[in-house]
Amino acid sequence: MRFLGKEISTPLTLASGILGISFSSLQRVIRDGAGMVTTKSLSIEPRIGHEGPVIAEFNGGMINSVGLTNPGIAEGLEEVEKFHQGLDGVVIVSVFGANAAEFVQLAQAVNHSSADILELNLSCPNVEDEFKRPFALMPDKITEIVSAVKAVSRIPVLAKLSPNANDMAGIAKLTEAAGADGLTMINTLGHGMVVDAIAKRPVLRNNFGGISGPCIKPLAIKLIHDAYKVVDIPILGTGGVSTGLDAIEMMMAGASAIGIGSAVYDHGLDVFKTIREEMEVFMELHGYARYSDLIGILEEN
Amino acid sequence: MRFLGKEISTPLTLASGILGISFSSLQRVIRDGAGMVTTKSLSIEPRIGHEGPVIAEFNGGMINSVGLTNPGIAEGLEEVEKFHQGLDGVVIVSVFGANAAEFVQLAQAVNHSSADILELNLSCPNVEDEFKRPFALMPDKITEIVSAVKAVSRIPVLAKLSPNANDMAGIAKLTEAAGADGLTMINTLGHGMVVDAIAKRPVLRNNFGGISGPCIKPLAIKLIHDAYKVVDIPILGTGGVSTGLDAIEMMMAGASAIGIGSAVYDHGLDVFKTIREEMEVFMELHGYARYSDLIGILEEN
Amino acid sequence: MKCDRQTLPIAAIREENSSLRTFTFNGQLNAEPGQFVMLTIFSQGEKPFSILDVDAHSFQMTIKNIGPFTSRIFKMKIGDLVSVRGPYGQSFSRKTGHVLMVGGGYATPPLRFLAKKLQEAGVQRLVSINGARTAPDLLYVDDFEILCHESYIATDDGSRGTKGTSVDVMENILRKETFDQIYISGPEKMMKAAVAVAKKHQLPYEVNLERYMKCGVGICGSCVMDPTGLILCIEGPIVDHETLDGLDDFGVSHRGKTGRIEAL
Amino acid sequence: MKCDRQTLPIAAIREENSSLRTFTFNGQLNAEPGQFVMLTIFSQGEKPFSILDVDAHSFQMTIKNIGPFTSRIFKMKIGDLVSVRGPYGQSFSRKTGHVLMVGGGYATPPLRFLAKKLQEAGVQRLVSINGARTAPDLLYVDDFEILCHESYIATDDGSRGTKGTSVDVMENILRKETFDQIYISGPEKMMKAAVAVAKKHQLPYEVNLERYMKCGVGICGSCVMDPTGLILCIEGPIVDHETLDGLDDFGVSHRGKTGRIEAL
Ligand SMILES: Cc1cc2nc3c(=O)[nH]c(=O)nc-3n(C[C@H](O)[C@H](O)[C@H](O)COP(=O)(O)OP(=O)(O)OC[C@H]3O[C@@H](n4cnc5c(N)ncnc54)[C@H](O)[C@@H]3O)c2cc1C
Ligand SMILES: Cc1cc2nc3c(=O)[nH]c(=O)nc-3n(C[C@H](O)[C@H](O)[C@H](O)COP(=O)(O)OP(=O)(O)OC[C@H]3O[C@@H](n4cnc5c(N)ncnc54)[C@H](O)[C@@H]3O)c2cc1C
Ligand SMILES: Cc1cc2nc3c(=O)[nH]c(=O)nc-3n(C[C@H](O)[C@H](O)[C@H](O)COP(=O)(O)O)c2cc1C
Ligand SMILES: Cc1cc2nc3c(=O)[nH]c(=O)nc-3n(C[C@H](O)[C@H](O)[C@H](O)COP(=O)(O)O)c2cc1C
Ligand code: FES
Ligand code: FES
Repeated sequence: MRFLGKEISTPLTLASGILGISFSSLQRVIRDGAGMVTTKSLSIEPRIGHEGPVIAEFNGGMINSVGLTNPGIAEGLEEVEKFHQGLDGVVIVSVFGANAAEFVQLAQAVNHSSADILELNLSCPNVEDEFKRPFALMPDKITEIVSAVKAVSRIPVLAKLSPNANDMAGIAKLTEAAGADGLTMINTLGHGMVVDAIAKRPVLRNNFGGISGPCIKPLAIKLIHDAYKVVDIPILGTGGVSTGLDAIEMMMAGASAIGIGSAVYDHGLDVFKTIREEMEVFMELHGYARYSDLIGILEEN
Repeated sequence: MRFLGKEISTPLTLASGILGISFSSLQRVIRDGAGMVTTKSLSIEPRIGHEGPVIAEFNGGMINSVGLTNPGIAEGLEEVEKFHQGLDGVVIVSVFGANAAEFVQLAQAVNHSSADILELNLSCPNVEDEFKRPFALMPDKITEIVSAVKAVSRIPVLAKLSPNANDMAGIAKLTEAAGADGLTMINTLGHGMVVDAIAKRPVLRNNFGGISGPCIKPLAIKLIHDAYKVVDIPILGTGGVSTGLDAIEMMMAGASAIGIGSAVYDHGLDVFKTIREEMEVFMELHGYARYSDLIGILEEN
Repeated sequence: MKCDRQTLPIAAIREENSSLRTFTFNGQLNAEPGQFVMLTIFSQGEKPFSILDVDAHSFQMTIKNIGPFTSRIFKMKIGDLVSVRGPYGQSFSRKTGHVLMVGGGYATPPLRFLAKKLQEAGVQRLVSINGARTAPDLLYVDDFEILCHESYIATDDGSRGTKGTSVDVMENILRKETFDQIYISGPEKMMKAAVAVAKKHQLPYEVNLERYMKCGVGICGSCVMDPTGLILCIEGPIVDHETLDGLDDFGVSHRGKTGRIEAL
Repeated sequence: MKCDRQTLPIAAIREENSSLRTFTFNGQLNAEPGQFVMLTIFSQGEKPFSILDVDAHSFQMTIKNIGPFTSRIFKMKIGDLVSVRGPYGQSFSRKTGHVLMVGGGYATPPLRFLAKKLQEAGVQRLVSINGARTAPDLLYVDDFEILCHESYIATDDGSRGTKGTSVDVMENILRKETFDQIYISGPEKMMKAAVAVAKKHQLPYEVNLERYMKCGVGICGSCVMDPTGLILCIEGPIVDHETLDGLDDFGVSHRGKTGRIEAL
């Protein structure tokens, strides 16, 4: 199948922020069965991120407040080069800037790399203290950043959206209008707090974090479907997928490819192979020949 | 302990929409160990609500689209009378109107009943097709409705808020400023869609529903804590509580009483007794003498 | 999970009479007599139906064409997809001494299922009464004949068996013989009459109640009965005589689609 | 769940030397030698520490005062609350033939734990080398003496045992005797030298690696090693000779707090 012009063997994609700091982990995920990999979101300068604990679990998912730890765009893109020296796979480079100018600067740096697709992280809920409300909740910011980046980017651009947006159809439409080649949805849901009742404190050092894992799947699927109905650009569906059936449901709702994040935490890297096999079994049983036959076929009641 | 001036033996409260249509089920929940019970949200006219399926499960919780099925305020208040004929317990009457005038009309009807507390459901995510965006997302509507109701209500008024609000501290403050005597938070998270991949259709007849259950607990706790920090009125914390530890965590985050909804689905009515016992064990072990010793003692890192 | 669903094609349709059809599905349902499922027709709705029978790989329900939902399912063909969740609720107890079953109308499926299970369990004596308006309305006549030591029939018009109701036959039988347990399933008025007879003879009984059901899993409250607050979908639909004694609305009223109390 | 936490008071503090203390917690930890926990000081942070010992109701870690986090824990008193999650990672294999352990600095705790377990498992011959800068820096000297058939000591300044490194002692021993397995735990440069010696003698070995760890559960990527993409927190920290051969950055570089490559 193809996604944004790239040939991929499976729609399964490593989501941003899971392992993706080094070329070696990105290569490994491809070898373990992903069709595409996304880097950790890269900023202009290196970032340490938040102190630990940065993850906590609860019944149905997890919260994280990694806080965009990354080695900076220059060193990050070196990892992408090393990746492509060893392996022929699709790398989505995720970037995060403090404003449109920074996003443009990041996109220009990515132009000079072997990155295949650029993803704009407009929706990290973990740096609000630093950067205020995620851009993905502010229509004018989305338009400004996406159109500025599109004016310079030489590779396709995905805009990563937030589940906290209250009008996803509207946001999706204006993101498409601003020129995005595709949508990644959804980022983690902001915010969750997990409490340690003995210590009378939040578990995370940063007190709260973005919610991910199985529990956000129904939210992701609803939002993806809302967006799918109003845009023509492809959607990289992400949020709570941990089985082949999850992936199929999300594709039926409108996703052209599927991001996998927290499931790596829950099930390890084998999860790509398992999900792939489960998808194949379902498709065989129900007579779907191609992945593309699944996309958007959901009918509302 | 006391909540809005009412003496209650436990902070555990039946949340609105679970069983609470008839006096007999409300009485039963009190007998099964709840300190307060909330009626299903009552509207001026009877409502059939949505066709089934109205509930679906997923890993971490459930979605529902009951759609405010209720016998109307007149018959609903008759049930409250019957309740009080047989039993001395605190009944919170939840009401739902299409606008401020209807809320006022409902509050006036409730004035003539034996209801103990009035709860304004400003946040049902299941009737957006009919009533548009939940009022709880619109600051001016909250102010309008709450202050109009407060001008007529003879009993304390709780405003029930939505987790979809992007600035809970702001919303909580203005709800208090409008005169609310307390906050109920949170209602279900809008919206989730659960897909039947074989049928290629959403499971719910109404396609999507509000999300509840264990998976919304971290969201509820975060929002309750945000609100607790800025208001002085008590909070009826609701969302994903199914164990004594859950209830304690939520009280530490700032809740004065605890609503229980989906846990009744997961564990049956025994859940009130179980949670109560679990709370007692924890409090004994960690030296908390009174429920009130727990409220808001969470310290941020 | 309580709401796990099976989405299945209709595997077979059998016409029982002009208004009743039995639908077979190839799927596993670990159900007991008296339990029910919630059946979804996509884009239409979801309704409760008793289970007529299960085997290792299939299950059946008998449905009466009575309104919008059921008439829609009568339009469906073999191969059409529906979705089913359950089984839900409490089943009949399984007494294996001297047992009498009193059934009427489209509520006989659970009794036929029970008869099969009681035979498997080695029931000592099993007597059934099968009532209906007219002969063509009778269900499973042959099955009851095979499964029971004695099987009686009653029709209002006398077109088959005794002319009269199944309760009339019940009174006759109880004059001659006594039982350890009576199982009653039929229209509520008929069950009310049967209960009065059983009470007179001081025999233990169980009835199969119906109330408006929306969730089937004890959360929406629409099936709750007064004044005990019995949650019929999870604590019924089969109710024993002690529980029934506490229900003031048995034979009197039920709650409609909005939760309003309506006379029966 | 992978991140289940135990929030516990410090039950005991033992001063090992001027910069190392052993902390005891009363809690259950089903851990093996070489595994580690993530320890949280509230409002401060969370860091990985190897497990020194466990019994049915308690566990211990030995911690070196080296920076902001560890100096904070050195200020804590008995009864102060911390939180612990784990155990995480892979443990040492448990060979029970002729075994040599080569340890240095604050990385000896896992070897002491291993020695105990190997004795319990009936190891045939167990020889330990315990190295440090000076005599006061040596850890668990008595324990190794009791647990091993032979235990050697090396200090850089010769203040106790052989003057030199534990690798010098290792070379001497291997000239006289051979082993089925070598377990190495110490500063990376020391381990690199020990590995070279083991390789020369063609003996199998396992090493205990350290990399910057943030999540401890294989999701954040900060501990990943090149070029194989080994996820040290879940697939290490104990690594066997075949896995180690694939790691170009062993003894050369590691990734810092931002993920940047830094020379060791
Ligand atoms: C536990 C239980 C077991 C049942 N078993 C069977 C069965 O084996 N075969 C069968 O044909 N019918 C059975 N029913 C009744 C069946 O659910 C109704 O006939 C069906 O819902 C009618 O729907 P409709 O839209 O066709 O008709 P409508 O016009 O909507 O209603 C016709 C009648 O069915 C009743 N009804 C409607 N909706 C419901 C509902 N959601 N729950 C309960 N009653 C409802 C109404 O009160 C009315 O009396 C059972 C009901 C219950 C509660
Ligand atoms: C698997 C494993 C087991 C360990 N076992 C022990 C032990 O038993 N006893 C002990 O004293 N120390 C142990 N450490 C090292 C311990 O984690 C660091 O000493 C501690 O994190 C230092 O924190 P600091 O803030 O005091 O010092 P800093 O000034 O932050 O750092 C001092 C040194 O510790 C390293 N370090 C800092 N943070 C981390 C981190 N998150 N992960 C890994 N290394 C870090 C730095 O690279 C630096 O070399 C272990 C580390 C790992 C990875
Ligand atoms: C530990 C962790 C770190 C993440 N870091 C990033 C990030 O740097 N950039 C980003 O766009 N999304 C980040 N995400 C969000 C994921 O890419 C993904 O959108 C989200 O977790 C939902 O998918 P999931 O339920 O499969 O995890 C992170 C998620 C997790 C769990
Ligand atoms: C089936 C169902 C019906 C509900 N109906 C109502 C309602 O009528 N009015 C209302 O204010 N909240 C309603 N709610 C929301 C609950 O009162 C509660 O706020 C929410 O479910 C979160 O709590 P929980 O996780 O304990 O269920 C309903 C929830 C469920 C699951
Ligand atoms: S049908 Fe919903 S409680 Fe029984
Ligand atoms: S510490 Fe996060 S992946 Fe190893």
